[in-house]
Amino acid sequence: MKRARLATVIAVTSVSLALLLIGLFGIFYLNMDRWIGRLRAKMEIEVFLDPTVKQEKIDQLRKSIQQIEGIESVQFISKEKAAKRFKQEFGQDIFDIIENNPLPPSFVIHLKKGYRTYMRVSAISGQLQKLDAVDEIVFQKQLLQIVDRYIQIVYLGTILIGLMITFIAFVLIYNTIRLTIYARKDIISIMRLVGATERFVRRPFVVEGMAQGLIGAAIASILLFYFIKFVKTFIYPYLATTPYLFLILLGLGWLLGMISSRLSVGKHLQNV
Amino acid sequence: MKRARLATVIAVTSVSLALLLIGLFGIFYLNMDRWIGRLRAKMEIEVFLDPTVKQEKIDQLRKSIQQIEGIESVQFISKEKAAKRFKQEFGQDIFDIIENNPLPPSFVIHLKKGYRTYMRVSAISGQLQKLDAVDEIVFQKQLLQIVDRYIQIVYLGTILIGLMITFIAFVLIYNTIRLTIYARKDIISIMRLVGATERFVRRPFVVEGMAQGLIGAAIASILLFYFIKFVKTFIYPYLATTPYLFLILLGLGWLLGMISSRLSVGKHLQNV
Amino acid sequence: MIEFYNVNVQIDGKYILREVSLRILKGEFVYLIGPSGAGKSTILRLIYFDLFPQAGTVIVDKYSSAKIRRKDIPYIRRKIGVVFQDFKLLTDRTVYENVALALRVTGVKSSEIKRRVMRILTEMGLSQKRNHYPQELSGGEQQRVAIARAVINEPFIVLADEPTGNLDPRTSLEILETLERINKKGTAVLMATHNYDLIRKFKHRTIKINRGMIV
Amino acid sequence: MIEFYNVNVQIDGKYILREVSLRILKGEFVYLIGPSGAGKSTILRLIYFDLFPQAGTVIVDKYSSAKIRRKDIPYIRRKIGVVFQDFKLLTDRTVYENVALALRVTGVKSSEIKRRVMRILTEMGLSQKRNHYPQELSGGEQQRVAIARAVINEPFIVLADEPTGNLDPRTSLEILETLERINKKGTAVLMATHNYDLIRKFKHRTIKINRGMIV
Ligand SMILES: Nc1ncnc2c1ncn2[C@@H]1O[C@H](COP(=O)(O)OP(=O)(O)OP(=O)(O)O)[C@@H](O)[C@H]1O
Ligand SMILES: Nc1ncnc2c1ncn2[C@@H]1O[C@H](COP(=O)(O)OP(=O)(O)OP(=O)(O)O)[C@@H](O)[C@H]1O
Ligand SMILES: [Mg+2]
Ligand SMILES: [Mg+2]
Repeated sequence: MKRARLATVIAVTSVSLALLLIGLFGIFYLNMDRWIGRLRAKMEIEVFLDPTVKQEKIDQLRKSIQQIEGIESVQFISKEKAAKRFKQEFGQDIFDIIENNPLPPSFVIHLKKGYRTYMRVSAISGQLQKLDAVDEIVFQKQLLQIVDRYIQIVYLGTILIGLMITFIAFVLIYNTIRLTIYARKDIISIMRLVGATERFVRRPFVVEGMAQGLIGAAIASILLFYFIKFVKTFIYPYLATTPYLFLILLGLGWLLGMISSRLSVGKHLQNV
Repeated sequence: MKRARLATVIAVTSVSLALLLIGLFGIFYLNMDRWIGRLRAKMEIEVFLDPTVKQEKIDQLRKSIQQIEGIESVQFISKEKAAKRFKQEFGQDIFDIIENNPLPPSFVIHLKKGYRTYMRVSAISGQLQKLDAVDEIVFQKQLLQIVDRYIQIVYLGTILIGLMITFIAFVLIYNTIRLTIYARKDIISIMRLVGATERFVRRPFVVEGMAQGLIGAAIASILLFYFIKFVKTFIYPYLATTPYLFLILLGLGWLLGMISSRLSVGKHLQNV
Repeated sequence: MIEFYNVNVQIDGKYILREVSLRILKGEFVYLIGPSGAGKSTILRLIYFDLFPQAGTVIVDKYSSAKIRRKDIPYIRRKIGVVFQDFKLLTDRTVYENVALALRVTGVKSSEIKRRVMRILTEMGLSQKRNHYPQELSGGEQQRVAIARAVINEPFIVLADEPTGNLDPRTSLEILETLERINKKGTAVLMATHNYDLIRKFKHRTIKINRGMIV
Repeated sequence: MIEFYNVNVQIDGKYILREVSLRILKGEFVYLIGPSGAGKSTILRLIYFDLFPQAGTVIVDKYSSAKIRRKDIPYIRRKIGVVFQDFKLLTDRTVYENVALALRVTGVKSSEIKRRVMRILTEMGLSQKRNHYPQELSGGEQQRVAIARAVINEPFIVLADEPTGNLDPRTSLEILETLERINKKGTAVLMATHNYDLIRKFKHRTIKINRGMIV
């Protein structure tokens, strides 16, 4: 009884800590993903028009642009608005320099979610170029290229580390349960000597493994919940979370407990 | 013999996996830190001058600016360069609009490492404002404010998670060694019955704990080394690393092994 | 019912048993004697298929050591009650649970288990100790728990390895009377022992073994 | 040298020993007999300070159960050789290492250890088995390893708890002769036993105990 209890406590602790780690990592991933999504959402295409373009033409253009696949919103920047932007950027009123506003009117275009990559933006830019009265198209080519490239690296790295943590958690749980079973080696061998079938010997361990996995996951979930609460209250109120995370943890705990105890018992029984 | 071996394998595995985790986290931290440093390094102050300022005055100004504390470099942007920048940003040659270049000359200032925070930049901006012939000062106020605020959050979060991983590693190692000792409960109790002193019983466990910690750290270091190599070769060649990381891992392994085995044995011996 | 045909057991090249042939009939009571290290426990291990001979055949009930499948072993063991020389009690379970284990593995109902365990514990003078853990018992008490576990299943044979080694003469007598009683009900008994007083008092066929050979 | 003054041992409110007073002199040979569960092993545990009385005093050598400090216990234990009823051998060490352990804990040199261990193993007829692990030994062989470990340290007293329980009469005789020989050299022996044949053959003072009381 005492022996079994200690081993259980240790297994549950390990499971919950490992799953907590996975949970923390999940939150990190979620927030990074959202942050990168926001970065991309900020991306805009500026379509500079012929300064002499008529209002009529502008309305027509807007319609054409809106029909292009992947366009989320189109905003018109008149010559006046452009002048304001000039003031902001160069610290000088353009009307101080020249009487007539020389700045061209433009459209600012935002794209739909799937279209915010360099490839797609280039394609859309090509289509825009073909429209009448369009003078020049500007978007953050380089930034987009960089984001495209680095984000892949970041995602790859993140997923790699995530998998590694999951693997580490698995090894830890597997080892803990293995040691738990090892600590009950004598019990197993005695059970078999008094006529227990493999199934009979195996079952409690697997059930226990699953229970430990679930309990560990529950503890991890509770810790994670308070961690999230703490961070939201004191550090960063915009932390992104999802209830699915907890479901995933519980599922993972159950799965890890079951698989690792199955493997452990299976492997062990041959040696007793 | 066999019993001791299994427990050792498990302990070393756990130690090395936990330390690997810490190592991975260390690399992540290192790269994030460097990335944020780069972000700050890009920060610049633009000092717009009176468009009519003389060359003489410009040289004098440059000297005054260079004397301000925290200035790393000062670059002069002439009216001509400004025109080029205009072309880049607005897609139109300014000389198409107007004959005389109306854009003001400016200084672009980079700051030294410790001075790239909003507070410091504001102070320096104030000093610059007082100089002769300075028209307006522009820097990315909002961005800097955001970086200042969020970066603190990111650092805090990172350190929090880092401490948590270290703590988790400690608990895992402590538990593993505890289970190791538990598996040798009978041995301990028999040793004491034949007259072994506490020291005699304790010593091999502590020595073993340290050895396990060190071996685990060595394994973690090797894995980490190849992980770094892999990432550098196939994913991200600019990955920042430092040999200190490996030293830290070894030290940590040794320390964790020693402390956790000390605590484990100490706690355990009372119950046997 | 139990038959050994020219059984050889070798470990690390050393003969533990050599050309052992013997036969125990249904309901028989047989002593197995011989000096320390002669091979008595080894013979018992062969019977409950914890060990297999390198040569020769062991036949128990309808199973043969040459043909028995791994998954059949639990079922034959349930029909054999073993009192191990070192007791083999579970240190993390009470006396009650240790004895009940032999029934639990066969899937007997809890109420039935309770009834039968309580009866056998009372018979062994252990009912007071039912909630104790083995390490809280004296050597002789542990031995009696081991005997209780061996006989509770109403096996067709009880293998008793030195079942009185830790008992005083009076308790030894009681244990032997218990075994005799079980034997009377039709259960065979094979008892390895060094206790010649008992052999003299309760006369049964005696198999003598020395250095791995029947003498 | 060993004195019990009105010793009471209680566990969970139940008396295991009640008002036990006894004295064992230097170099004496004493039997401790009584039925299973009488309290024999408990008396031995008190002597090697594995247990402390609830009332009364146990005095061993110059130590008293009332005053002994935790850190003194290992040193007195080195001067007491114990043959445990359940042997208490380390399953992960060979016979050689098990016996050597008693010397290792005292810090004896390796060469000296080797010499002494080999001598005692030969004396016990175990030199062939020195590289075996306990679970590879027969019950009687394990018991002899336990005896070897108890006497190797040349203790001032040997506490032998049923040292012949798993041995055949001839080996039992040999063990008793070994104990006698040790005793002749000045070592006291306190032996808990159920083997009245031996008591009759080797006459010594006998302490009889029943239900925790000297009778
Ligand atoms: N796994 C093993 N490896 C090596 N030798 C073994 C192994 N198992 C048993 N032996 C040896 O086989 C011999 C017979 O052992 P066994 O346990 O059958 O003797 P026994 O007749 O029961 O003796 P005892 O009366 O002392 O219990 C012993 O010498 C023992 O050392
Ligand atoms: N930790 C404990 N908790 C409860 N009861 C105990 C404990 N230790 C011993 N006892 C009881 O004390 C009594 C005496 O035990 P002890 O081991 O001294 O008997 P013994 O004379 O050595 O018997 P045996 O000849 O069977 O070995 C037994 O009834 C035993 O159940
Ligand atoms: Mg035997
Ligand atoms: Mg006893």
